[in-house]
This record gives sequence, C-alpha cells and structure tokens, in this order.
Amino acid sequence: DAEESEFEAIIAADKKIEPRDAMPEAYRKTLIRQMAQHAHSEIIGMQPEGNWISRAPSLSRKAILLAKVQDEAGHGLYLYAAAETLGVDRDELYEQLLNGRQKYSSIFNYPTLTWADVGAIGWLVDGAAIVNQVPLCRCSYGPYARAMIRVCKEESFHQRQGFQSLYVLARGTAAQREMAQDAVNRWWYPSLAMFGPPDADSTHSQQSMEWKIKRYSNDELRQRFVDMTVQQAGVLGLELPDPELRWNAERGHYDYTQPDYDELMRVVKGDGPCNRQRMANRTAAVRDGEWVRKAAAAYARKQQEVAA
Amino acid sequence: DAEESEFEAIIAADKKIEPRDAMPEAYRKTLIRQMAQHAHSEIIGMQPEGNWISRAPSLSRKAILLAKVQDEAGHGLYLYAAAETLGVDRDELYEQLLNGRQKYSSIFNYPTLTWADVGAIGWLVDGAAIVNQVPLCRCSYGPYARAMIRVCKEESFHQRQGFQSLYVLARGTAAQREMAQDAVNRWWYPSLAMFGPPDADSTHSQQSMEWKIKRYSNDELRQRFVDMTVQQAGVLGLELPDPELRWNAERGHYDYTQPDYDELMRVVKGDGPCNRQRMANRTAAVRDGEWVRKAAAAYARKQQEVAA
Amino acid sequence: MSDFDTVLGLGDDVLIAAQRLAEWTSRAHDLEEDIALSNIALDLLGQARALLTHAGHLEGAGRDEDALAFLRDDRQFRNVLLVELPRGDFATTIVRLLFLSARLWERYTRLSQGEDATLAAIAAKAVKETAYHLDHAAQWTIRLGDGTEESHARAQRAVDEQWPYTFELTGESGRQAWLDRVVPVLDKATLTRPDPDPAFRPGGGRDGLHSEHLGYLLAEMQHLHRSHPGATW
Amino acid sequence: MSDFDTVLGLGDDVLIAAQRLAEWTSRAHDLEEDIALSNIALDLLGQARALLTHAGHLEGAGRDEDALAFLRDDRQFRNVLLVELPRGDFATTIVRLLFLSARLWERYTRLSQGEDATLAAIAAKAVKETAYHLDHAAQWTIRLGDGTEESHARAQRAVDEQWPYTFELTGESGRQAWLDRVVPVLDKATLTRPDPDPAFRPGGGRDGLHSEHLGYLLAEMQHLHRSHPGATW
Repeated sequence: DAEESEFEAIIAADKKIEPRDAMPEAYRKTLIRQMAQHAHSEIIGMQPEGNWISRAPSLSRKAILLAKVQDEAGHGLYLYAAAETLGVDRDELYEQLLNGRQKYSSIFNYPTLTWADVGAIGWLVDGAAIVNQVPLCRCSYGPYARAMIRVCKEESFHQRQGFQSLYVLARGTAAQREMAQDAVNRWWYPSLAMFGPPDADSTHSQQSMEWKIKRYSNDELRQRFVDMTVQQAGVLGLELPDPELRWNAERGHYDYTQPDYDELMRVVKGDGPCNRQRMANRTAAVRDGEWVRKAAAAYARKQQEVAA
Repeated sequence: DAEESEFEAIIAADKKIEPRDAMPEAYRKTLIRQMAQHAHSEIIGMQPEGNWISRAPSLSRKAILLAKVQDEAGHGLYLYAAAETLGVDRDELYEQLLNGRQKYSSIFNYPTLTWADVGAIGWLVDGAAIVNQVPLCRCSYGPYARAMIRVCKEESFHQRQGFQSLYVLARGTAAQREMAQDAVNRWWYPSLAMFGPPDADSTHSQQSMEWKIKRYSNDELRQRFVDMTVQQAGVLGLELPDPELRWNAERGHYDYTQPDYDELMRVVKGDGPCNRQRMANRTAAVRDGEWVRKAAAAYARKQQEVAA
Repeated sequence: MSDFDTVLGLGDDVLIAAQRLAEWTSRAHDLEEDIALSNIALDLLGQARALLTHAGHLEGAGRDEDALAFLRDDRQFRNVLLVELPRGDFATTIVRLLFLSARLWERYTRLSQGEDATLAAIAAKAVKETAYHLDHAAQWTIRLGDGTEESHARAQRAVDEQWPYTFELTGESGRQAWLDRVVPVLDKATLTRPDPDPAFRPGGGRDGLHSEHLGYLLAEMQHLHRSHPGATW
Repeated sequence: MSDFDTVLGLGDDVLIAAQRLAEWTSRAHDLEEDIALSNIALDLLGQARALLTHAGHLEGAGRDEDALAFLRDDRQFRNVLLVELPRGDFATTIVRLLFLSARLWERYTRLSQGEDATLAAIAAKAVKETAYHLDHAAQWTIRLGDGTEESHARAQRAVDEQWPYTFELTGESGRQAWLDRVVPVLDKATLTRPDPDPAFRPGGGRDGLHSEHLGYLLAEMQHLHRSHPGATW
C-alpha cells in the first residue's frame, strides 16, 4: 500500500523515519526492543562501575567515575525518551526489564573485582559499545540516530578516560600493573561477546540490515573492535589474553580466538555471575522508591487542585 | 513481725537472703532495679566494643574481643537469671529497658572512636566495674552475690586484657601511642563518673548500705579506683588527664579532680552522644528477632502436641 | 581557629557529604533524581577537592587533597556530625541536604567576600552550586512534607532526628540566618519545627570527636588508597 | 592444588565465615543465640588462625596469620563464594551454617586422618567443634522450616538462594556425602530441596574470582591493620 511504499522509499533514500511517519509494525517493535535493551543496559551498567565510587583511590578518579556513572543514567534517559516516541512509556519498559521480558547487555553481569576493572570497562566495554553504536548514528529511525550521536560523543570520552586510567596503572607499581593486566584478562572475551553471536547464528540481523537499523554484521563489528584494540593494547603495554592473536596480512585484519558463546548464552539466559544481584538491586530501588513517587504525584495533584 | 525480724537477723549475721526467704518489698524492689540495671549494662555494653570486632587489627585481638563481648552476653544471662529469682521475668525487664523505665550504665553512651578505646574500656571501665562489683560478691542477696563472683572473675580477666592491649600500643609506633593516650584522655572522667554522684547527692545509698547490698559509698569506691589506676598508669607509661592528680600523704590517697556530674546527669537522662543509637540498635534487634522467637515457640508447641 | 582549620573543616563537611550522597547512585526512585543527586554529589566533591587542596597550601606541609582525604584517621577529620550519619531513606537525605545547603550558602556567601582570594574564588563558584542544591532540597522537602501521609511522616522523622545535629552545623552565631532560611520551607512543607532549645545537641566533629559511623565510611573510602602506599592513580 | 593452596582455601573459608557470623554479635533474637553465634564465630576464627598459620609455614615465605588475613587483596583470597555473601536474615545465616558445617565436617574428618600431622591435629579439634555447629544449624533449620508460615518462607528462600553456591562448596566428589547429611535435615524441616542440577552454579572463589561483596568485607576488616604498616598489636 501507499504507506508501506513511502516507508520503503525513505529507507531506500537513506533518509530518516520520524515518529509521525507510517512504519511497519515489525519495524516499530524491533526498534522498541532494541532501544529498550540499550536503555536498560545503561541503567544496569551503572551498577558494576558504581560499585567502585565509594572506594576510588583518589578524589579525581572518584569525580571522573561519579560523572561517568551519571552520564550512563543520562544515556538511559535519552534512550527511553527516544523509545517513547514510538508510543510506549518508560514505566512499561521498566516493567519489562524487571519481569525479565526485556534484556540488557550481558557484559554487566560480570563483577567488578578490582579498581582496574573500572579502567578495563571504560577501555574495552565502552570501546566495544562505540564500535557497535557509531553505525547507529546513521540508523534509519531519526530519534534513535540523534540519541546515539549524543551517546557516542560521551562514550568516546569515557573510553579515553578508561584507557588513561589503565595507562597510569600499567606504568605504576608492580601490584597496579598486575591489577591492570588481570582486569584486561577478565574483560577481553566478555567484551568480544558484546557483539552478539556469530553471524551464522544471529537472528534478527538480516531484517535489521534491510531496515538500515543495523549497518554491519556482528562479526564485522567484532573484527573492527579487535583491530582497533590490538593497537591500543600496544600503547598501554598490556597483553590481550589470546595466544592466537596475530596479524593476517592476507585478510588485512587480526586473527583472534572467538569468545565462548555457550557462556554468553548462559549469561543471556540469566545465569551469569551477577544477573540475580543486578536485578535484585534494580528491583529494590524501584520498590524502595515507590513511596517517593507516590508523594510526588500526590503533591502535584494537590497543586493542580489549588490552581484549578 | 516475725518475718521482718528474721530478715533483719540474717542481715545482721552477715548471712545470705535466699529466694525462699521472706524479705521487705522495698528490699526486693531495690534489688530488682539494681540487678536489672546491671544486666542491661552488660547487654548494652556489648555495642561499643562490638563496634570494633569486624575491624580488629590482628586475628588474635579479634578473637579476644569477640570472646569478651560474648562474656558480656553471658554476664547479662547470669544477672537476668539472678533477678528472675525475685519473681520478675526477663521479658518484663527487657520491656522496661526498651521503654526507658530502667537504665543501664551511662558509660556505654560514649562512642568507641578508635581501636585504643577497646583497650581503654577494658582497663578503665572494666577496672571501675570491678571496684564496684567486688563488694557485691558479699551482697546480702545470695543469688546476686554468687552471680557477681563469676562476673568479677571474668571482668578481672578482661581488665588485664585491656591493660595488656594498651601496654602494647603505648610501646608501639608514635601513632599507636597517641591513639592510646587519646583514648585514656576520653575515658578517664566518664570512668570516674561510673561510681555515681558524690555521696552528698546520692539517693538510695543509705538504705542499701543498711541492707548490705552496698558495702561502700560512691566516693570511697571512686577513691579506691583512682588509687589503683594511678599505679597502673605508671606501668603503662600513659598520663591520666588530670593536672590535679597527686599523692596526698596526709589522706593516704591521691587527690583528683571530680568528673563533670552535670554531664553525667545529662547522659543519664538520655542525652549522651550515643543513647539514641544504643537504644535504637537494641530495639531493632528485638524487633528483627520477633519472627524467630515466634517460630521457635510454634515449633515447641507442635513438638509438645506430638508428644501428648 | 586558624584558616587551615576553617578550610579543612569546611572541606571535610562537603567531602563526607559527597561520599554519603554518592551512595544513592543507581538507587534513587527515578532516573531524573538519580542524576540530580549524583550531580549534587559531584558539586560537593568538587568543592571538597578545591578546599582540601587550599587547606594543604595553607598548612604548608606538602599534603595534597588525596593525602588529606585518604591518609587521615577519623580523629583527624573535622566535619560536623550531621554529614557522617548513615544515609537513611530519601527523606533523610533531602532534609539533610536542606539543612546543610542552607548553612553552606551562608558560609560560601561570606567567604566569597573574604580577603583570601583563592578561597573567595572557590566560594564564589560554590555559592551558585549551593543555591541550586538548596532549591532542590527545599522543593523536595515541600513535596514530601505535603505529599502523602507516609511521606509526611518520613519527612517529619527526618527533621526530628537530624535537628539536634544542626546546632553544631550552624553554631550560635549562624543560627538565626539559618533558621530564616529553613523554617519557611518546613512551614510550607507542613512540617513541625522541633524544639528550638533541646538538651541533646551532639557535637565535637570540629575537634575530631565523631560518631561511630565515620570510621566505617572512612574504612571503605580509604582502603584501596591505603593498600597501595605511595602509588599514583 | 598444592598443600598450601588447600590449607589456604580452607582457612579463608572459615575466616570469612567467622567475620560474617560475628556481625550478629549483639543483634541476635535472644541472648542465648547471641552467645551461640559468637561461640561458633570464635571456633571458626580459631580454626582460621591455625590454618592460616600452617599455610604460612607450608608456603615458607614468612607470612603469618595476620599477613595472610590483612595484607592480601580480594583477588588473592581463596574462599568459596558462599561464605562471603551478605549476612542476610537469621534464616540465611542458619542455612548457610548448615551447608558449610556439613562440608567442613567431611573435610576435617578426612584431614584429621591425613599425613600432615599439624593439619591432622587442627582438623581433629575442628571436627568436634564442627559437629556442634552442624547440630546447632540443623536444629534451627528444622525449627524455622517447621515453625510458622513466615519462618518457613524465610528458610525456604534461604535454601533456594544459597543452594547454587553449594556446588562450589562441595565439588563433584564431595557432593553425595554432603547431600546425605543435608537432605534429611531439609526433609525434617519440611523444606523443598531445590533443583539438583541447576544451570546457575557460581564459583571461582578458589581462583580468587569472588563476588562484589568480598571487597567491602575486606575493606572493613583490613583498614585499621593497613593504616599502620608494620605495627604490632
């Protein structure tokens, strides 16, 4: 029909779909799912790094970390707002996070065991997120693309901060260097797994590519991340924990060992080290805040009554 | 009447009143009040020292402290049991503690700010307690006297441990020595105040002396404590924070500055630094344990029904 | 009190307040408030860093902000007790922020006009931040006090429990100005102002005599720093 | 695993368990139980001291019990995750003690017959203590499970939440003996035994891969010791 062809014309012309435009229900649903998952990841992602705010080893690092975690809340806000342009509301999305029907990035189900993990998350996890997200700045859905532009700008700031923090550790005392290397050892494969299953096993991907929500396949993005990160590891003077990692001149890329996708599936299904803890904390925050939300609503009602 | 003269005969003969013996209601009430206060003091007294169990600086000190706090719970048990021989029950006494009608020793309303406070409490507070309590081992009420014999034995063990802990600090690093001196500075006057108001202002005392519950006046006991402690401070190599402290050859005692009895009265009335905190903690323990007590009672009932 | 003591005490007030406030991160009742509380914590932390750095200069013994924050024992901290009390619920946090910001606003305003140019510059920046914190706390105090029955009860308890600590916070001389700022908010929030002259007035923080809560806060805050003596981060 | 690793892991298990259990001091539901829990904590702490001292000898690097307890980072601790989880309510504590003691009883019994005479002596003493702990935990598990509706629900939740952690505790080879000891208690307590083969089996403690909880426990435990490097206490 006319609506459908108009939608397809916009996509074909690499223009943006806006909230007022007609769009296929499947497109809308795919976007809601993806944006919600992305927003939830920002919110849950506050926990592993938030774990070190009270214990940061210097006041300047404490300030940087606190600001970063605050930015993640801000990203969550942009993304929920972008999702809301598709006619869902934030409370509905929260509800789906809490009842487990919507997911968040599995990476946040690993614990932050030492201070160096904060640096490793900034460098590797934010690094992987950027590789994933930069193409989303050209996503066909306008509000999502615009939200991603803001998010990516801040993420790359965070990634540099993470890198810089590890850089200092790698040049610090023996214990600091060991801490940095250990963190990289633990976060490397989970970061590779952030790009999702290998293309051969990836559901959703093909349709998302056609809709120009997704621009590159999981494996292409993973390769891009590996190539970029190997260089940076050299600058840091830290090893990536993969003995198979080497330059393949023929491919023009680094060869590398795939992450353990069975582990990824276990974590996605809820059985990672921290899934239960992350959800319990989120649920507690929602529950403990209920009286405040009620109070704010009651006060607003009273004010309206006075005004009326 | 006959009962009264028998009671007075036992007292006069320096024998023990036992639970089955007749006794004046006022004697019974005085004893309940005193034993309850003493028992409550043991229970509340677990808090200031318990504050350092998780942070004790060596495992041996942690074990000593944990055992000591456990002993305090044990003393509480003996003393509640002794009070129960007078026909009150423990729950009633708890109730009176929680509603503020019965008191506990004001000394436990001061905070333990550093590790050295644990040593200072052992040395000074337990030291003062012993001076107070040793005469109670000859108290006219048998169950109380016998409980005090056990309590005093353990208290003097604690006092030596406290002394020994301070001794190590006083011979340790500059920071440790400073910590020890600071703790003694803060605990000295509150320890002096443990003996109660000066004799001139002391209520209850005269009657208690006649009944041989009390054997010495507040001021006599305070002087005994000062004389004993000055010697020990010398061994420790720590100063007692009283510039007026000096040997009076004429009196055969040390002269000393009286504690601030106005402060004592404020703390007794509930306005010391930690009164609210101590009571809030105790109330929370009772409240949080209610479901456990109910479960134990329900299970016991079921077992009886099965047995019947 | 020396200038060093004054600046150190103020720096410790905002450092400990920031540490407590940051405990809310990822725990607030909604995202907007999570961001607002982190933001206020960041402002306070920024003030703390500037003040402690300046205190270190005044002292002239070579201590920087981290030496002062991470290498003092709790007997050497000079903050008022109010800021070290456990975080409590949201009402406790908001009422504490109201009490603290009302006092900080006065102090920063005065210091911004003082002779110490560095301190005046720190204070001039801080006074603007504090005006926002004070407004945020006041708005929430009113919302909670005049919200539901439960929120009113929680807000009243938060006021009652923390009121005694405000005597140390304001001192005698700062009391009236502080009351002029706080009491109208409590009135608007339909909250009862507690006994103006209570017997219980805990204090001692400026002399390093704290509550038992500070030691735990410092253990958590300082442990990593102290575990790596001399390291750079 | 070397003997050092084995003894260190066991020592860390009981040290961290003791630290958690001691949090109950002055907080139990009655005096008798306060004393019982302190007593068990003391036994575990005594075992920890003996085991860590012995581990230090086996290592031969001059580390004593305090060096091992206070000067390792959490990546160097070797305890199973179960013992580091937050204390929780009384049901959580009791069920954890049941699970732990059932395993310790097996291990100490075996070690008491081993070739390392020092370790055998430590274990022989510990096995008697553990028998009492196991009995205490079993009696309370039954009381709570078969007590009121609320206590049953709390006990069941305590079992369900901690069950996944018992796979690391027992290992494959110790599983059956442990089940034989624990399951009859759960049955008698009218508690449902959880999925015998769950997907969620957290572990890693023996390799120093802990939960996020351990770091906070260590910060509190070690802060004072680390604040005075080289001091004697």
